[in-house]
Amino acid sequence: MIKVQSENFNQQIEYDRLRQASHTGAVVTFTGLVRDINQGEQISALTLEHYPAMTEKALADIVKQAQSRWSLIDTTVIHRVGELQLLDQIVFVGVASLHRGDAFAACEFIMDYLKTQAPFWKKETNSQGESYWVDARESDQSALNKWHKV
Amino acid sequence: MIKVQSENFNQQIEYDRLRQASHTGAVVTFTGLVRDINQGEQISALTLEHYPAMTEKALADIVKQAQSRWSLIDTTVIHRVGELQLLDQIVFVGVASLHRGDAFAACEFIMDYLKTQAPFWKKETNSQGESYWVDARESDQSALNKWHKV
Amino acid sequence: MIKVLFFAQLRDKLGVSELSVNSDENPNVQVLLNNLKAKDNHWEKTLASASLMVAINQTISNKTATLSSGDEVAFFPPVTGG
Amino acid sequence: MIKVLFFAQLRDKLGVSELSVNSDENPNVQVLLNNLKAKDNHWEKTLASASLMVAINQTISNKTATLSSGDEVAFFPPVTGG
Repeated sequence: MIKVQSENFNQQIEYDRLRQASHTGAVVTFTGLVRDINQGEQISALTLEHYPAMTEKALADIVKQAQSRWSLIDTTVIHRVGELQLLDQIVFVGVASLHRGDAFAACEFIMDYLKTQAPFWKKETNSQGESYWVDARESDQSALNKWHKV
Repeated sequence: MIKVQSENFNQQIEYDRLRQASHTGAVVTFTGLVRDINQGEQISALTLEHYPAMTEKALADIVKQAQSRWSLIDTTVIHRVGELQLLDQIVFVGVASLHRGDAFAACEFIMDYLKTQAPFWKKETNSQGESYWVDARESDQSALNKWHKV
Repeated sequence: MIKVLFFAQLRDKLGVSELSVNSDENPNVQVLLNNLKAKDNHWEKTLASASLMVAINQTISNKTATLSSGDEVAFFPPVTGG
Repeated sequence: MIKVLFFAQLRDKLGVSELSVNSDENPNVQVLLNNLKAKDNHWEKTLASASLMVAINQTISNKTATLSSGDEVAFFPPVTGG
Protein backbone atom coordinates (compact mmCIF):
# COMPACT_ATOMS: atom_id res chain seq x y z
CA MET A 1 0.00 0.00 0.00
CA ILE A 2 1.29 3.43 -0.96
CA LYS A 3 -0.22 6.72 0.17
CA VAL A 4 0.79 10.35 -0.24
CA GLN A 5 -1.38 12.50 1.97
CA SER A 6 -1.52 15.66 4.05
CA GLU A 7 -3.33 13.93 6.94
CA ASN A 8 -1.52 12.28 9.81
CA PHE A 9 -1.32 8.48 10.03
CA ASN A 10 -1.74 6.06 12.91
CA GLN A 11 1.11 3.69 13.75
CA GLN A 12 -1.14 1.06 15.35
CA ILE A 13 -3.53 0.85 12.40
CA GLU A 14 -0.64 0.46 9.95
CA TYR A 15 1.11 -2.10 12.14
CA ASP A 16 -2.10 -4.10 12.66
CA ARG A 17 -2.67 -4.24 8.92
CA LEU A 18 0.86 -5.53 8.32
CA ARG A 19 0.86 -8.21 11.02
CA GLN A 20 -2.42 -9.83 10.01
CA ALA A 21 -1.19 -11.57 6.82
CA SER A 22 -0.80 -15.34 7.02
CA HIS A 23 2.77 -16.60 7.71
CA THR A 24 4.00 -13.18 8.90
CA GLY A 25 6.70 -13.71 11.51
CA ALA A 26 8.43 -10.33 11.44
CA VAL A 27 7.26 -6.72 11.08
CA VAL A 28 9.77 -3.87 10.80
CA THR A 29 8.56 -0.28 10.81
CA PHE A 30 10.35 3.00 10.21
CA THR A 31 8.84 6.34 11.15
CA GLY A 32 10.45 9.68 10.35
CA LEU A 33 9.57 12.69 12.50
CA VAL A 34 10.00 16.46 12.22
CA ARG A 35 13.02 17.06 14.44
CA ASP A 36 13.11 20.10 16.71
CA ILE A 37 16.64 20.80 15.49
CA ASN A 38 18.28 20.31 12.07
CA GLN A 39 21.79 21.16 10.90
CA GLY A 40 22.18 23.25 14.06
CA GLU A 41 19.04 25.36 13.55
CA GLN A 42 16.07 25.42 15.93
CA ILE A 43 13.06 24.51 13.77
CA SER A 44 9.49 25.74 14.24
CA ALA A 45 7.72 24.22 11.20
CA LEU A 46 8.25 22.28 8.00
CA THR A 47 6.59 22.35 4.58
CA LEU A 48 6.82 19.38 2.25
CA GLU A 49 6.46 20.07 -1.46
CA HIS A 50 6.22 17.23 -3.95
CA TYR A 51 5.71 16.48 -7.65
CA PRO A 52 2.18 15.08 -7.48
CA ALA A 53 2.11 13.28 -10.82
CA MET A 54 5.35 11.46 -10.03
CA THR A 55 5.32 10.80 -6.29
CA GLU A 56 3.26 7.61 -6.04
CA LYS A 57 4.88 6.22 -9.18
CA ALA A 58 8.36 6.75 -7.72
CA LEU A 59 7.39 5.11 -4.42
CA ALA A 60 5.73 2.18 -6.21
CA ASP A 61 8.89 1.63 -8.23
CA ILE A 62 11.06 1.59 -5.09
CA VAL A 63 8.73 -0.92 -3.39
CA LYS A 64 8.79 -3.09 -6.52
CA GLN A 65 12.59 -3.14 -6.45
CA ALA A 66 12.51 -4.18 -2.79
CA GLN A 67 9.99 -6.95 -3.56
CA SER A 68 12.25 -8.32 -6.29
CA ARG A 69 15.26 -8.43 -3.94
CA TRP A 70 13.69 -9.86 -0.79
CA SER A 71 10.91 -12.22 0.18
CA LEU A 72 8.20 -9.87 1.46
CA ILE A 73 4.63 -10.56 2.54
CA ASP A 74 3.34 -6.98 2.68
CA THR A 75 4.66 -3.43 2.43
CA THR A 76 3.28 -0.01 3.38
CA VAL A 77 4.68 3.40 2.50
CA ILE A 78 2.96 6.59 3.66
CA HIS A 79 4.47 10.02 3.03
CA ARG A 80 2.90 13.26 4.16
CA VAL A 81 3.00 16.53 2.22
CA GLY A 82 2.11 20.13 3.05
CA GLU A 83 2.54 21.98 6.34
CA LEU A 84 3.86 20.00 9.29
CA GLN A 85 4.54 20.97 12.87
CA LEU A 86 7.37 20.10 15.23
CA LEU A 87 7.51 16.37 16.15
CA ASP A 88 4.86 15.50 13.54
CA GLN A 89 5.15 12.20 11.71
CA ILE A 90 6.46 12.62 8.14
CA VAL A 91 6.92 9.15 6.72
CA PHE A 92 6.05 5.54 7.56
CA VAL A 93 7.56 2.46 5.97
CA GLY A 94 6.40 -0.94 7.23
CA VAL A 95 7.42 -4.36 5.96
CA ALA A 96 6.03 -7.79 6.91
CA SER A 97 7.96 -10.97 6.10
CA LEU A 98 8.46 -14.56 7.20
CA HIS A 99 11.93 -13.93 8.66
CA ARG A 100 13.42 -10.76 10.09
CA GLY A 101 16.37 -10.35 7.73
CA ASP A 102 14.13 -9.62 4.74
CA ALA A 103 12.00 -7.11 6.63
CA PHE A 104 14.99 -5.18 8.03
CA ALA A 105 16.79 -5.00 4.69
CA ALA A 106 13.72 -4.07 2.64
CA CYS A 107 12.59 -1.37 5.10
CA GLU A 108 16.01 0.31 5.12
CA PHE A 109 16.38 -0.08 1.34
CA ILE A 110 13.02 1.62 0.75
CA MET A 111 13.99 4.52 3.03
CA ASP A 112 17.43 4.93 1.45
CA TYR A 113 15.92 5.06 -2.06
CA LEU A 114 13.00 7.24 -0.99
CA LYS A 115 15.51 9.75 0.43
CA THR A 116 17.34 10.07 -2.89
CA GLN A 117 14.79 9.18 -5.61
CA ALA A 118 11.31 10.26 -4.52
CA PRO A 119 10.35 13.83 -5.48
CA PHE A 120 9.80 15.50 -2.09
CA TRP A 121 11.45 18.71 -0.92
CA LYS A 122 11.54 20.11 2.60
CA LYS A 123 11.32 23.78 3.45
CA GLU A 124 12.03 24.60 7.08
CA THR A 125 10.97 27.61 9.09
CA ASN A 126 13.31 28.47 11.95
CA SER A 127 12.47 30.08 15.28
CA GLN A 128 13.16 33.55 13.76
CA GLY A 129 10.44 32.92 11.19
CA GLU A 130 12.89 32.55 8.30
CA SER A 131 12.10 29.91 5.68
CA TYR A 132 14.71 28.07 3.60
CA TRP A 133 14.94 24.91 1.53
CA VAL A 134 16.72 22.03 3.25
CA ASP A 135 19.97 20.91 1.63
CA ALA A 136 20.32 17.28 0.59
CA ARG A 137 22.65 15.34 2.89
CA GLU A 138 25.72 13.73 1.37
CA SER A 139 25.20 10.80 3.78
CA ASP A 140 21.86 10.00 2.11
CA GLN A 141 23.63 9.57 -1.20
CA SER A 142 26.36 7.38 0.29
CA ALA A 143 23.75 5.26 2.13
CA LEU A 144 22.85 3.83 -1.29
CA ASN A 145 26.27 2.25 -1.69
CA LYS A 146 25.54 -0.61 0.67
CA TRP A 147 22.80 -1.89 -1.68
CA HIS A 148 25.16 -2.14 -4.64
CA LYS A 149 27.49 -4.53 -2.85
CA VAL A 150 24.84 -7.08 -1.86
CA MET B 1 13.62 0.00 28.88
CA ILE B 2 13.81 -3.77 29.15
CA LYS B 3 10.88 -5.99 30.12
CA VAL B 4 10.41 -9.76 30.27
CA GLN B 5 6.74 -10.50 30.80
CA SER B 6 3.95 -12.97 30.11
CA GLU B 7 1.45 -10.19 29.25
CA ASN B 8 0.98 -8.86 25.75
CA PHE B 9 2.35 -5.43 24.79
CA ASN B 10 0.88 -2.56 22.79
CA GLN B 11 2.75 -1.32 19.73
CA GLN B 12 1.29 2.19 19.88
CA ILE B 13 2.20 2.75 23.52
CA GLU B 14 5.77 1.59 22.93
CA TYR B 15 6.10 3.66 19.77
CA ASP B 16 4.66 6.77 21.44
CA ARG B 17 7.13 6.45 24.29
CA LEU B 18 10.05 6.19 21.84
CA ARG B 19 9.05 9.11 19.61
CA GLN B 20 8.57 11.64 22.40
CA ALA B 21 12.25 12.20 23.28
CA SER B 22 13.72 15.52 22.19
CA HIS B 23 15.69 15.45 18.88
CA THR B 24 14.23 12.09 17.81
CA GLY B 25 14.01 12.03 14.03
CA ALA B 26 13.79 8.29 13.39
CA VAL B 27 12.07 5.38 15.12
CA VAL B 28 12.62 1.79 13.96
CA THR B 29 10.59 -1.04 15.50
CA PHE B 30 10.82 -4.78 15.12
CA THR B 31 8.02 -7.09 16.21
CA GLY B 32 8.28 -10.87 16.14
CA LEU B 33 5.06 -12.91 15.90
CA VAL B 34 4.10 -16.56 16.41
CA ARG B 35 3.93 -17.84 12.83
CA ASP B 36 1.18 -20.24 11.84
CA ILE B 37 3.77 -22.43 10.16
CA ASN B 38 7.42 -23.20 11.08
CA GLN B 39 9.93 -25.52 9.40
CA GLY B 40 7.01 -26.98 7.44
CA GLU B 41 4.84 -27.81 10.46
CA GLN B 42 1.40 -26.32 11.11
CA ILE B 43 1.67 -24.76 14.58
CA SER B 44 -1.14 -24.44 17.11
CA ALA B 45 0.67 -22.95 20.13
CA LEU B 46 4.06 -21.94 21.49
CA THR B 47 5.61 -21.98 24.96
CA LEU B 48 8.57 -19.80 25.79
CA GLU B 49 10.84 -20.94 28.59
CA HIS B 50 13.60 -18.71 29.90
CA TYR B 51 16.31 -18.50 32.57
CA PRO B 52 14.74 -15.85 34.78
CA ALA B 53 17.83 -14.80 36.73
CA MET B 54 19.76 -14.21 33.50
CA THR B 55 17.24 -12.93 30.95
CA GLU B 56 17.08 -9.20 31.75
CA LYS B 57 20.83 -9.11 32.37
CA ALA B 58 21.51 -10.63 28.94
CA LEU B 59 19.15 -8.18 27.20
CA ALA B 60 20.63 -5.22 29.09
CA ASP B 61 24.11 -6.25 27.98
CA ILE B 62 23.02 -6.47 24.32
CA VAL B 63 21.40 -3.01 24.50
CA LYS B 64 24.55 -1.62 26.11
CA GLN B 65 26.66 -2.97 23.25
CA ALA B 66 24.30 -1.34 20.74
CA GLN B 67 24.49 1.97 22.60
CA SER B 68 28.27 1.89 22.48
CA ARG B 69 28.28 1.29 18.69
CA TRP B 70 25.60 3.75 17.54
CA SER B 71 24.21 7.11 18.58
CA LEU B 72 20.85 6.20 20.15
CA ILE B 73 18.31 8.35 21.95
CA ASP B 74 16.14 5.61 23.45
CA THR B 75 15.75 1.83 23.26
CA THR B 76 13.00 -0.60 24.27
CA VAL B 77 13.17 -4.39 24.40
CA ILE B 78 10.14 -6.45 25.48
CA HIS B 79 10.19 -10.25 25.36
CA ARG B 80 7.26 -12.41 26.36
CA VAL B 81 7.51 -15.77 28.13
CA GLY B 82 5.05 -18.57 28.87
CA GLU B 83 2.17 -19.83 26.73
CA LEU B 84 1.48 -17.99 23.48
CA GLN B 85 -1.13 -18.49 20.80
CA LEU B 86 -0.95 -18.34 17.02
CA LEU B 87 -0.15 -14.83 15.66
CA ASP B 88 0.61 -13.53 19.17
CA GLN B 89 3.35 -10.97 19.57
CA ILE B 90 6.57 -12.46 21.02
CA VAL B 91 9.17 -9.71 21.01
CA PHE B 92 9.40 -5.97 20.47
CA VAL B 93 12.57 -3.99 19.85
CA GLY B 94 12.26 -0.25 19.29
CA VAL B 95 15.04 2.26 18.75
CA ALA B 96 14.84 6.07 18.56
CA SER B 97 17.70 8.11 17.11
CA LEU B 98 18.51 11.39 15.37
CA HIS B 99 19.14 9.77 11.98
CA ARG B 100 17.75 6.57 10.51
CA GLY B 101 21.01 4.68 9.94
CA ASP B 102 21.68 4.34 13.67
CA ALA B 103 18.15 3.17 14.46
CA PHE B 104 18.08 0.54 11.68
CA ALA B 105 21.50 -0.87 12.56
CA ALA B 106 20.92 -0.94 16.32
CA CYS B 107 17.47 -2.54 16.02
CA GLU B 108 18.75 -5.35 13.79
CA PHE B 109 21.89 -5.80 15.91
CA ILE B 110 19.80 -6.19 19.08
CA MET B 111 17.58 -8.80 17.39
CA ASP B 112 20.53 -10.74 15.96
CA TYR B 113 22.21 -10.90 19.38
CA LEU B 114 18.97 -11.62 21.22
CA LYS B 115 18.39 -14.58 18.89
CA THR B 116 21.75 -16.16 19.78
CA GLN B 117 22.66 -14.87 23.26
CA ALA B 118 19.49 -14.35 25.30
CA PRO B 119 18.33 -17.43 27.26
CA PHE B 120 14.90 -18.13 25.74
CA TRP B 121 13.75 -21.47 24.34
CA LYS B 122 10.68 -22.15 22.22
CA LYS B 123 8.56 -25.27 22.47
CA GLU B 124 5.98 -25.64 19.72
CA THR B 125 2.77 -27.64 19.72
CA ASN B 126 1.67 -28.77 16.26
CA SER B 127 -1.86 -29.35 15.02
CA GLN B 128 -1.67 -33.04 16.10
CA GLY B 129 -1.06 -31.89 19.67
CA GLU B 130 2.60 -32.97 19.69
CA SER B 131 5.06 -30.75 21.52
CA TYR B 132 8.75 -30.41 20.64
CA TRP B 133 11.59 -27.99 21.26
CA VAL B 134 12.41 -25.75 18.33
CA ASP B 135 15.87 -26.23 16.79
CA ALA B 136 18.18 -23.24 16.56
CA ARG B 137 18.53 -21.92 13.00
CA GLU B 138 21.99 -21.86 11.46
CA SER B 139 21.01 -18.59 9.75
CA ASP B 140 20.65 -16.90 13.17
CA GLN B 141 24.27 -17.76 13.95
CA SER B 142 25.51 -16.51 10.57
CA ALA B 143 23.47 -13.29 10.93
CA LEU B 144 26.01 -12.24 13.57
CA ASN B 145 28.84 -12.17 11.04
CA LYS B 146 27.76 -8.87 9.52
CA TRP B 147 28.41 -7.08 12.83
CA HIS B 148 32.02 -8.26 12.97
CA LYS B 149 32.89 -6.66 9.64
CA VAL B 150 31.65 -3.17 10.52
CA MET C 1 5.51 20.48 -27.70
CA ILE C 2 7.36 19.44 -24.56
CA LYS C 3 6.13 20.44 -21.10
CA VAL C 4 8.94 21.55 -18.77
CA LEU C 5 8.44 21.71 -14.99
CA PHE C 6 10.61 23.16 -12.20
CA PHE C 7 10.32 22.34 -8.50
CA ALA C 8 11.38 23.64 -5.08
CA GLN C 9 14.30 26.11 -4.91
CA LEU C 10 14.84 25.76 -8.66
CA ARG C 11 11.31 27.06 -9.33
CA ASP C 12 11.75 29.80 -6.71
CA LYS C 13 15.02 30.97 -8.28
CA LEU C 14 13.73 30.90 -11.86
CA GLY C 15 10.36 32.35 -10.91
CA VAL C 16 8.68 29.87 -13.27
CA SER C 17 7.00 26.57 -12.46
CA GLU C 18 6.11 25.45 -15.97
CA LEU C 19 6.80 26.30 -19.61
CA SER C 20 6.45 24.72 -23.04
CA VAL C 21 9.18 24.21 -25.63
CA ASN C 22 9.24 23.04 -29.22
CA SER C 23 10.10 19.34 -29.53
CA ASP C 24 11.97 19.79 -32.82
CA GLU C 25 14.46 22.17 -31.23
CA ASN C 26 14.94 20.01 -28.12
CA PRO C 27 15.74 16.44 -29.20
CA ASN C 28 17.31 15.50 -25.85
CA VAL C 29 17.66 16.74 -22.28
CA GLN C 30 21.13 18.20 -22.76
CA VAL C 31 20.02 20.35 -25.71
CA LEU C 32 16.92 21.44 -23.82
CA LEU C 33 19.11 22.46 -20.88
CA ASN C 34 21.47 24.37 -23.15
CA ASN C 35 18.54 26.20 -24.77
CA LEU C 36 17.14 27.12 -21.35
CA LYS C 37 20.55 28.32 -20.11
CA ALA C 38 20.84 30.51 -23.24
CA LYS C 39 17.90 32.63 -22.00
CA ASP C 40 20.15 34.77 -19.80
CA ASN C 41 22.88 34.76 -17.17
CA HIS C 42 20.52 34.00 -14.32
CA TRP C 43 19.09 30.91 -16.06
CA GLU C 44 22.59 29.85 -17.03
CA LYS C 45 23.82 30.00 -13.43
CA THR C 46 20.71 28.47 -11.88
CA LEU C 47 20.67 25.46 -14.21
CA ALA C 48 24.45 24.86 -14.02
CA SER C 49 24.36 22.74 -10.85
CA ALA C 50 25.91 19.31 -11.31
CA SER C 51 23.41 17.90 -8.82
CA LEU C 52 20.36 18.95 -10.90
CA MET C 53 17.97 16.00 -11.24
CA VAL C 54 15.73 15.31 -14.22
CA ALA C 55 12.62 13.17 -14.67
CA ILE C 56 10.99 12.34 -17.99
CA ASN C 57 7.31 11.39 -17.84
CA GLN C 58 7.57 11.08 -14.06
CA THR C 59 10.53 8.70 -14.07
CA ILE C 60 14.06 9.67 -12.97
CA SER C 61 16.24 9.99 -16.07
CA ASN C 62 19.49 11.65 -17.19
CA LYS C 63 20.83 14.31 -19.53
CA THR C 64 21.51 11.99 -22.45
CA ALA C 65 17.86 10.86 -22.67
CA THR C 66 16.02 11.73 -25.91
CA LEU C 67 12.76 13.71 -25.95
CA SER C 68 9.67 13.59 -28.13
CA SER C 69 6.56 15.69 -28.48
CA GLY C 70 4.16 15.19 -25.58
CA ASP C 71 6.89 14.42 -23.04
CA GLU C 72 6.82 15.98 -19.59
CA VAL C 73 10.32 16.92 -18.41
CA ALA C 74 10.87 17.99 -14.81
CA PHE C 75 14.02 19.58 -13.38
CA PHE C 76 14.58 19.69 -9.66
CA PRO C 77 17.27 19.92 -6.98
CA PRO C 78 18.31 16.81 -5.02
CA VAL C 79 15.26 15.49 -3.18
CA THR C 80 14.98 15.88 0.59
CA GLY C 81 11.88 13.92 1.63
CA GLY C 82 11.57 11.17 4.19
CA MET D 1 29.44 -25.60 46.51
CA ILE D 2 28.57 -24.81 42.93
CA LYS D 3 24.97 -24.68 41.76
CA VAL D 4 24.41 -26.31 38.35
CA LEU D 5 21.28 -25.61 36.27
CA PHE D 6 19.90 -27.24 33.11
CA PHE D 7 17.33 -25.71 30.74
CA ALA D 8 14.93 -26.68 27.95
CA GLN D 9 15.51 -30.00 26.12
CA LEU D 10 18.72 -30.54 28.12
CA ARG D 11 16.73 -30.50 31.37
CA ASP D 12 14.03 -32.72 29.84
CA LYS D 13 16.57 -35.30 28.65
CA LEU D 14 18.50 -35.38 31.92
CA GLY D 15 15.35 -35.27 34.04
CA VAL D 16 17.09 -32.80 36.40
CA SER D 17 16.79 -29.02 36.53
CA GLU D 18 19.29 -28.29 39.28
CA LEU D 19 22.04 -29.98 41.29
CA SER D 20 24.96 -29.02 43.51
CA VAL D 21 28.59 -30.07 43.12
CA ASN D 22 31.70 -29.64 45.20
CA SER D 23 33.81 -26.69 44.11
CA ASP D 24 37.12 -28.38 44.98
CA GLU D 25 36.45 -31.20 42.52
CA ASN D 26 35.25 -28.84 39.76
CA PRO D 27 37.84 -26.09 39.24
CA ASN D 28 36.60 -25.21 35.75
CA VAL D 29 33.69 -25.82 33.38
CA GLN D 30 35.43 -28.55 31.40
CA VAL D 31 36.20 -30.61 34.51
CA LEU D 32 32.64 -30.11 35.75
CA LEU D 33 31.31 -31.33 32.40
CA ASN D 34 33.61 -34.38 32.50
CA ASN D 35 32.46 -35.23 36.02
CA LEU D 36 28.79 -34.92 34.96
CA LYS D 37 29.36 -37.07 31.88
CA ALA D 38 30.99 -39.73 34.08
CA LYS D 39 27.64 -40.34 35.81
CA ASP D 40 26.47 -42.74 33.10
CA ASN D 41 26.10 -43.28 29.36
CA HIS D 42 22.95 -41.19 29.11
CA TRP D 43 24.58 -38.14 30.74
CA GLU D 44 27.68 -38.69 28.64
CA LYS D 45 25.68 -38.62 25.39
CA THR D 46 23.37 -35.79 26.40
CA LEU D 47 26.19 -33.44 27.41
CA ALA D 48 28.40 -34.29 24.40
CA SER D 49 26.83 -31.74 22.02
CA ALA D 50 29.34 -29.28 20.58
CA SER D 51 26.63 -26.62 20.56
CA LEU D 52 26.04 -26.82 24.33
CA MET D 53 26.04 -23.29 25.80
CA VAL D 54 27.24 -22.36 29.29
CA ALA D 55 26.62 -19.34 31.50
CA ILE D 56 28.46 -18.57 34.72
CA ASN D 57 26.63 -16.29 37.16
CA GLN D 58 24.10 -15.43 34.43
CA THR D 59 26.67 -14.38 31.84
CA ILE D 60 27.49 -16.38 28.70
CA SER D 61 30.89 -18.05 29.17
CA ASN D 62 32.90 -20.99 27.81
CA LYS D 63 34.37 -24.33 28.83
CA THR D 64 37.79 -23.01 29.83
CA ALA D 65 36.33 -20.64 32.45
CA THR D 66 37.34 -21.32 36.06
CA LEU D 67 34.80 -21.90 38.84
CA SER D 68 34.70 -21.04 42.52
CA SER D 69 32.42 -21.84 45.41
CA GLY D 70 29.13 -19.95 45.21
CA ASP D 71 29.08 -19.82 41.40
CA GLU D 72 25.92 -20.59 39.48
CA VAL D 73 26.67 -22.56 36.29
CA ALA D 74 23.93 -23.07 33.71
CA PHE D 75 24.05 -25.47 30.75
CA PHE D 76 21.58 -25.10 27.90
CA PRO D 77 21.02 -25.84 24.21
CA PRO D 78 21.35 -23.04 21.61
CA VAL D 79 18.79 -20.37 22.43
CA THR D 80 15.69 -19.95 20.24
CA GLY D 81 13.91 -16.82 21.51
CA GLY D 82 12.89 -13.75 19.57
